[in-house]
Amino acid sequence: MPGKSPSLYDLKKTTVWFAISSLVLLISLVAMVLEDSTREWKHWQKEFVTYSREKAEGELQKARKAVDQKKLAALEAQLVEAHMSANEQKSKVRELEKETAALAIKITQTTMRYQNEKQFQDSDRYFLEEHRLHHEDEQAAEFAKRMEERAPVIDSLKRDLEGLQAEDDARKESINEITQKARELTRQIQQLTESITRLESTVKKLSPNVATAILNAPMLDFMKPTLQIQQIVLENLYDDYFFKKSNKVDRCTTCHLGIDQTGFEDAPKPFQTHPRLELFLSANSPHPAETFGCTTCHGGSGQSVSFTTAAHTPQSDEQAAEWKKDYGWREMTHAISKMLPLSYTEASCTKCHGGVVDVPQAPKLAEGRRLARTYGCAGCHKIEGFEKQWKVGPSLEHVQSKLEPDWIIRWLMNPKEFRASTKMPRIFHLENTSDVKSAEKSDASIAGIAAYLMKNSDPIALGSLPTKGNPEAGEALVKEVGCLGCHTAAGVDANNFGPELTGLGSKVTPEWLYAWLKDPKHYSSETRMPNMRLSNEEAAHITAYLLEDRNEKFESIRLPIVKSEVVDGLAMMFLKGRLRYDDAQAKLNAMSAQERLEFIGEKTIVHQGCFGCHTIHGFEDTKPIGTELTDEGSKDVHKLDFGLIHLDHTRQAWFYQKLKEPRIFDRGKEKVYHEKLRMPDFGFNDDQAERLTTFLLSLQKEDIPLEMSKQLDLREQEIERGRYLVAKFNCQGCHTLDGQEGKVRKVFDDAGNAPPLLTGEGKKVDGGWLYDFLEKPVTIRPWLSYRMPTFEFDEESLTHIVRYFENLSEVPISYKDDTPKPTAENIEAGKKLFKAFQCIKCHKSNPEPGLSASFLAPDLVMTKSRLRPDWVVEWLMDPQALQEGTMMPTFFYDGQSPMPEILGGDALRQSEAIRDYLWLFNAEEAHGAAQPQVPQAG
Amino acid sequence: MSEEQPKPPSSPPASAPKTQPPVSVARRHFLFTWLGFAWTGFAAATLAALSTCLRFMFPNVLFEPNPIFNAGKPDDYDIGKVDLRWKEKYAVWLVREPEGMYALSTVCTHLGCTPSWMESEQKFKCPCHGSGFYASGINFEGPAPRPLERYAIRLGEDGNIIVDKSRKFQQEKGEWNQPDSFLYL
Amino acid sequence: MKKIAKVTLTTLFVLAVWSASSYAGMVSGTVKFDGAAPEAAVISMDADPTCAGAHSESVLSEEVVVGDAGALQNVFVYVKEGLEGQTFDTPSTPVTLDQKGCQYKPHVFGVQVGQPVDIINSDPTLHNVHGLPKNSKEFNLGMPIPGMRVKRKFDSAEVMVKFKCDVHPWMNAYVGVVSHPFFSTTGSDGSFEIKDLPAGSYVLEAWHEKYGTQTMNVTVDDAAPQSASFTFTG
Amino acid sequence: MGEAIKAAIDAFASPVSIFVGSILVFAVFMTFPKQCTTRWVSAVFAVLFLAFFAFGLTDEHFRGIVTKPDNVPIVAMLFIFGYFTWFAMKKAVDNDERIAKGEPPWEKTEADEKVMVFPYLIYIEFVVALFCSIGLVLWSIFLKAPLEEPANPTISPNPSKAPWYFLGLQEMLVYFDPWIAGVLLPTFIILGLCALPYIDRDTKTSGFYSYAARKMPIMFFMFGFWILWILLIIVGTFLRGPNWNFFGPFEVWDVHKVVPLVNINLSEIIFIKWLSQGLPSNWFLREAPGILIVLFYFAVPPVLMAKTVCKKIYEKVGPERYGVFIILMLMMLALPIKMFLRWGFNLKYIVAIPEFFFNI
Amino acid sequence: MGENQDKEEPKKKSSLNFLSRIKLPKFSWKDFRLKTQVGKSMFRHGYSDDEKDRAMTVLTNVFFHLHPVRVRKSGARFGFTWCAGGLTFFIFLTLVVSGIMLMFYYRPTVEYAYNDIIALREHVPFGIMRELHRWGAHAMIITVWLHMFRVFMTGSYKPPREFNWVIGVILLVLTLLLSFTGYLLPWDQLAIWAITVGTNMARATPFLGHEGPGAALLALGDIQLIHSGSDVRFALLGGRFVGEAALLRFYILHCVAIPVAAVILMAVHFWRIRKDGGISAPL
Repeated sequence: MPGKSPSLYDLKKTTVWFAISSLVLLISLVAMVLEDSTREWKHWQKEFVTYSREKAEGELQKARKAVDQKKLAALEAQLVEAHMSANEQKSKVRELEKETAALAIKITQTTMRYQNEKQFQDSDRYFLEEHRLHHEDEQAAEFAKRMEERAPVIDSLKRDLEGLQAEDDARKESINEITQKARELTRQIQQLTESITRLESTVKKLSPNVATAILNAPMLDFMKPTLQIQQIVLENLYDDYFFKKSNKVDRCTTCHLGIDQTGFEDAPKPFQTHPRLELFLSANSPHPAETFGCTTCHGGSGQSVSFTTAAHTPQSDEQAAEWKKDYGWREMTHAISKMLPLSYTEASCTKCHGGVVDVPQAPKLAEGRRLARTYGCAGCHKIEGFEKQWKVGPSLEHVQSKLEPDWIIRWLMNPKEFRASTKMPRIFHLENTSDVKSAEKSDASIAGIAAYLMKNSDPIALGSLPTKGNPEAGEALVKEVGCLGCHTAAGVDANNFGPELTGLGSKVTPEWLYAWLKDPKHYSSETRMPNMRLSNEEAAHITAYLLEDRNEKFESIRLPIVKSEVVDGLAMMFLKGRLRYDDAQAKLNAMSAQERLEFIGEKTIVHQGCFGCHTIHGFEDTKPIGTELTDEGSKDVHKLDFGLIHLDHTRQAWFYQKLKEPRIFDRGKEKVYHEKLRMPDFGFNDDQAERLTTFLLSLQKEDIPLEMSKQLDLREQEIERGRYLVAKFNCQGCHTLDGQEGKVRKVFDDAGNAPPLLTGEGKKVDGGWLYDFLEKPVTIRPWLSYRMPTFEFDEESLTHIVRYFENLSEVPISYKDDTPKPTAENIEAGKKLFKAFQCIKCHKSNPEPGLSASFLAPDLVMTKSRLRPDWVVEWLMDPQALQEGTMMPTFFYDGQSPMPEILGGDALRQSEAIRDYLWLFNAEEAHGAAQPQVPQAG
Repeated sequence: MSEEQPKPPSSPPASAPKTQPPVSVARRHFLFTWLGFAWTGFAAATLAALSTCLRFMFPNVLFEPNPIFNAGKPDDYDIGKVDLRWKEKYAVWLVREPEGMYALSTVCTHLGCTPSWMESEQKFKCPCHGSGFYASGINFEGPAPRPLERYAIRLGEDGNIIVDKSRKFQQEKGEWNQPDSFLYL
Repeated sequence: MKKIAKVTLTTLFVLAVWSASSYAGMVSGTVKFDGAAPEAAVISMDADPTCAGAHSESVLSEEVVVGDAGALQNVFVYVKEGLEGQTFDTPSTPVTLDQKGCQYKPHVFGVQVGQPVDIINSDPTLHNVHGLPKNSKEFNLGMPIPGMRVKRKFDSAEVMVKFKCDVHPWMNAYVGVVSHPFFSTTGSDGSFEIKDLPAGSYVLEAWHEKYGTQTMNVTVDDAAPQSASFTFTG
Repeated sequence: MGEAIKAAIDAFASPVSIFVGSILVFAVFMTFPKQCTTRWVSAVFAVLFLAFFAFGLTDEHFRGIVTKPDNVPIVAMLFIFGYFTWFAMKKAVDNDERIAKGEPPWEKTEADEKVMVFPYLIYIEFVVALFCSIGLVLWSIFLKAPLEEPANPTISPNPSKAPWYFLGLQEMLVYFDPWIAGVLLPTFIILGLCALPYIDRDTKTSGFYSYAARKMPIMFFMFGFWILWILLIIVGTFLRGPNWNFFGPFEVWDVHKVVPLVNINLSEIIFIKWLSQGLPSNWFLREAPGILIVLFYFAVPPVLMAKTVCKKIYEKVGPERYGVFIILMLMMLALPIKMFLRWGFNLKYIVAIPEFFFNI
Repeated sequence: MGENQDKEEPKKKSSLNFLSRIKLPKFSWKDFRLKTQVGKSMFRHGYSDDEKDRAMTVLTNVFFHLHPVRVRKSGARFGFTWCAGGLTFFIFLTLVVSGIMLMFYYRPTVEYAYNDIIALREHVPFGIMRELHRWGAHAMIITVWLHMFRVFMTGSYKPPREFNWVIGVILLVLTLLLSFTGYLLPWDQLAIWAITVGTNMARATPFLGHEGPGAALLALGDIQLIHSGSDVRFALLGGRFVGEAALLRFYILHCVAIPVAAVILMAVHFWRIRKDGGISAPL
């Protein structure tokens, strides 16, 4: 056959090609294997092994040094001795062991027999029962008989077994006794060297060796690789893939290997311990990793195991450059979820923590939310959860009684000119309206607003000042009476809740200010400014003081000249929006110049949304002008207009830029005046912008299952309601409360003069008393110059605040009468103790003026109506425990009374006795007690 | 098939020309020819491709519950009771004895069914083939060839019981004496 | 004599080599105030007649007490650095802090961690000892009965811990809590002395209630006492 | 009356009785194929079988098991295979008679004639396919595919059964460890089937039904197929209830039935029962007797048989083929042997090394 | 099939005469077959009852030409072959078709699988496809066994057909595996436990199963190389127990991998029948 058909080519040459192609294929396959087995995450795991080995080696060295060698040597010597003495009894042990071996056989045999018999018994029982059920009495009787016969056998076998076991136990016990000492010593030695042994094995385990190399070798790494992808599957959290949700899978711990372990705080980057382990990741924290994972808060692609695809987001351009260099990072352009830069992580908290005033443990977000509240974002932007937000600006319903139109115009030109710290943003003459034409229009608008406000506000009755007032006395009053609890004034900057009290002389009249100070609600029913219950003189003094300060520069600002054609143009612009040109023209013609001004003022107010912050007549029901921000944090980036600005296309970058320079996205754009961006300039600094950005990012809607999100219980809801009021009325401006230091307290050198701490107040004071007090404050600490103002709370708010305090202290609602029912003995003892402890020394009923505040404590006559009886006892026992740093000393150190002869020296009973006495304490008693100053010798 | 060829001695060797040298030399020679290289390389490449396919069947991550889990505090368990609370989620029984605890696998050593704990009879009974085990895990009836396996159990730093299912202890190998097979309390 | 000294020195040297710590070093010196001494303020004790009655003359504040030749009293001098990692026995003898004439005696003193401070009320009036440590637990003890005593310890080192009496706001005292016995307080002559300091180099710190702290490096050997002086200026 | 019969059947039924009975029937059938395939005998068989079945269907429990959707194919298979076994044997016996008379087998008479595939063969196929379709459609209409509760890994049904065609293997698990019953034996079944044509190579006896011409292979095959496969499937499907306990065909599957399982390993018998010693701690020492027995089983009988019973075969096929054949045969026989050891002596394992999961 | 009708056509024509009265456009099958290009292109043989055209029918039809043109009379007898092999193939085709249909509605995931089976039971049009598929699978196992039984009883496994017998054995195993893998897909208790019991045997595979004899010897020091996460059962199930991965794997095996292998082997099997001398007959 061969040779008959012609050959096409040289087979040998083709064989060469065959060989080459086979080999090259083999090589490519090997390359494929290598490519598959060298992955980025493996590199980090290897690094981690090296790092932890070095760490363990260091610890090992320390541990070796720490071991008490002398003790160890002594123990070892003892052990040798113990072994020797045990060896002496070796023959006995051997004997015993032989016996146990023999016993073991017997036990096995007996067990087998026992089990056999028992199984037959069980089986027979089944059949007996079956037959009985079917009324087959004959067979049943048969089985019953069998069982009866077998029962004693089983019993005896069981007894035998128990006997054998007992014998066995006895022998084992005697063997144990002989080796007891040696074992105990071995255990002690082990205990002593435990950490060394542990660390040695760790080091050994982490050292490179052949076994690990094989286990991690390509192709073989399916068996038991030491390098492994770590993942957490989150059962109740989901990634949203639009059609369907899919369980979140976080593999971050593949590289962040030390993240949930203590001891890696100083480790290099991916291995570092999480900075807040007590709050996150650890099993006992509120957010264990098993349940919440990583990307729930940080964002990013949890499933990814490489630096880039995990969608790490750099904090800054510098970091981006660094990452590019170190990790070959690039931006994931088509990723669904990118990581939040670390500075904005707190934005994720609100995914689960909704319905609260401030998210606990999220200071930046809390600050952002506070800023949003105080700057009144919700005035223009609808934000779910901020519906109850109060208007942050003053009411303008009666503005004509307060301000001059010129002042309004100057103010609107640039509010910061008058008061640098004002929260009123600049609306006009900003970047995109700074060209000449726009500026003219802005000037006209401002004049229009002033005209409108003057016309559309009602005057209020203003009385005249009773005296001229002394500015110096006024200054003292401002400092003493409590103004600083909200305002920056008199050179003291503790609070910036209310407006800074500067330049008022250039702004308001003495009559208005006097009326305002006497009763703020008279001018504005909605104001949060409380009534300080100032006397006429006091009000006059403060008025005199505050009006002393004038802002000359502001006063000298030249008022813009408003051209009538600009006014007409603007008016036409507004009119054309609704009407046909001719009708608009007709309408304009029908208006007088003043009317035209007022018209454009009205329209500008609508256009700029002034009513978002101020109550203005005619705009009570107008809808706010801003975009709704409820979902802003999850808004599609493509929906944000970046204009012509070069900026990272991320939400955070846009928000930050917008907050810093609200009109920047108009830059380079050609727009007509009324289409330009309107967001006013609040003059936020970098920190504020970052915090607000965090806040904006936190406004996202993600469907978190109910069981995963924080559900407020009734108590927490009541607390949140209280927190809202506390934030609204700035209680923490003066009082330390709810974990926040009273802001004004730092002004005081003597803490005794500062407004009282309210920590634990709910437990301390009677709820009914508190309600009355808040409604109508009375003096508790006469030495304090600070006054608890009258806020004129409504009933609902009062209840909320009282419940807030009670809930904070976890005081249950109780209808039980808790008035103490004292015995005569107790009263007597209480009186004695009261004297002995010289309580009256500090708790004076009518303190002499001029004494240091530290010397003074509240009047005890008030106790029974004000305080809770249980609290009083607890307080007397150990005041420091309830209020750290209090000046109230304890008289029962370490629970021991210094007066052993009273009531058996029992501290608790003595405290109760004092309490009982206090419940009978009245003004006469106080007077009597204050008289004998000489203490009794004890 | 392979037996077929050497059998009939009479059949003429059609494929092997007589001019070939003796077999052993031919083999060595073959290896160093191009054809030898070619086939060796081809065989190796095929083998490599097949083994990658095989390796493909072993995923690098598993979506199975974490083998290490936290079982709460020892006080949550009644002494002398077989605890069934982790049976469904982790396939583990925790048995609390006066001197400590151990974790038993719920997998029957016969064919992997799940036995049920019979409280009245104080035994585990496998529904598939009737194997029976004591609460200790020792098999005493049925086809099960060996006792139930125990898992590693220890006390975490926070006082919680940590069960590690990735480490098993088998009685027949004498592993029940190892430290983590029993948690002394 | 020389021989004995030699033997002693050799022994000491051997001991030093053997235990790497010898207790021979001593640092002493004075603290001076440079400039005109400020006039001490007069304390008014009118608020509590008992206190006022205890003094016949007007009582001066002890904040700055300058003696002859500018000797500054009430300066606490201690070894700040150089003893890390060493442990020292805690003395069980208490340090006494007396409240007498509505003043703390002494005004500045030192105590070792764990060493008891015996606080006495020698006045027939109510005092409360309000200790304000930051590292240890704060305490506030009312002492209504004359002659009452109470012992308190500090759990961790802290320089300085302030004592005050809330009943008598002018009363205060300062205690330096350190973890070793190497500290001293200047007396009326402004001198201090730290004994038995093992050889080595240390950082000394001097603390004054009003003028803050100063530090100084000293090297102690066995040969001779080391002297160190601080000067505070107003 | 009916109940009494049921009770009697239940009482009689046990793995042993069923096995022994079946082997007896099998032996009779194989020894007297001619007599057994006559019209009258087969009719009696058929009637008896159908009668039993009809009688059984009156029983609720029996009906429940037999008409369980997934068990229906087994019943169908029983009838089909019963019929075709009879049919094949009938043809074989006919042919054997012809050959005995010196005539060629019936197939031979038509072997040299060829017919057109189209239409003759294709028509048959076509019609058969149509009948098959009819069967499937009707089956599907009258019997719905089963669907139980959703899969729940934590609740294993009692009993848990493999698909019916693997129940033979599952039944073997009663007697052997999984590695033998589930891995080794199936492998040997497959290998044995594959090896068959390389051992039995006599081309003269192919292409026609015959029993006389291929007595040995047919006997082995039928034993393996009917006794060790079909019968085990029947036992595993119909007669194994909760806890894998044996139940008679009319016995209600009671979960609580307790049957003493007092199996014991060979090593325990030897060391504890006979020698009254403890088990040696060394596993090799402990299992040495069992290992020896197993080695003996695979080493000695082949040699002996080659010299005696199987001398002819040995000479005919040569040592290699004989070796393969005898190993396969011994493997096959290992199953009934182990069964009888279990029934007779409660023997659990001949070799029990749980340390290495090695139990025989 | 078409051919059968072809033959009848001319005879029946007369009886259908009344139809021509309804003035239908005239259509002659014969003309279409023999005269039009379309007809000619579709059938490459003539149109008469003679041997040549019958032979051509088989030869020129890709499906029929699995058969030779002529077969031995004995081999064509139903009594000889029981048609078991052909039936098996036919059922296989039925299963392929019904299986493909089922794939349109069935999703092999733990959340949907059971639902989809319920859908087939409750509302999918002709959800009976599932019954056809399931019972067909059972029937195929029976016919495969029957085919093997028949081949054995006629001694047809002997040379020269021994290799084809081996292929047949492999096909038998594949059939069982097909049925076994399909058993899991309804994802009910029946399925999961049958597969659990079945696959648990793989744990005992010597060396490769983690509970198989010898697996303990494959260890590096105290690290067991073969464990429940690396043994042959794991490769089969894609997990340590029958779960999501196992469902998917069994689905792929059932729908793609094994059928492809079976089809390839069937082709070889059929081809070898002819190459090995057709249906066996006595020499």
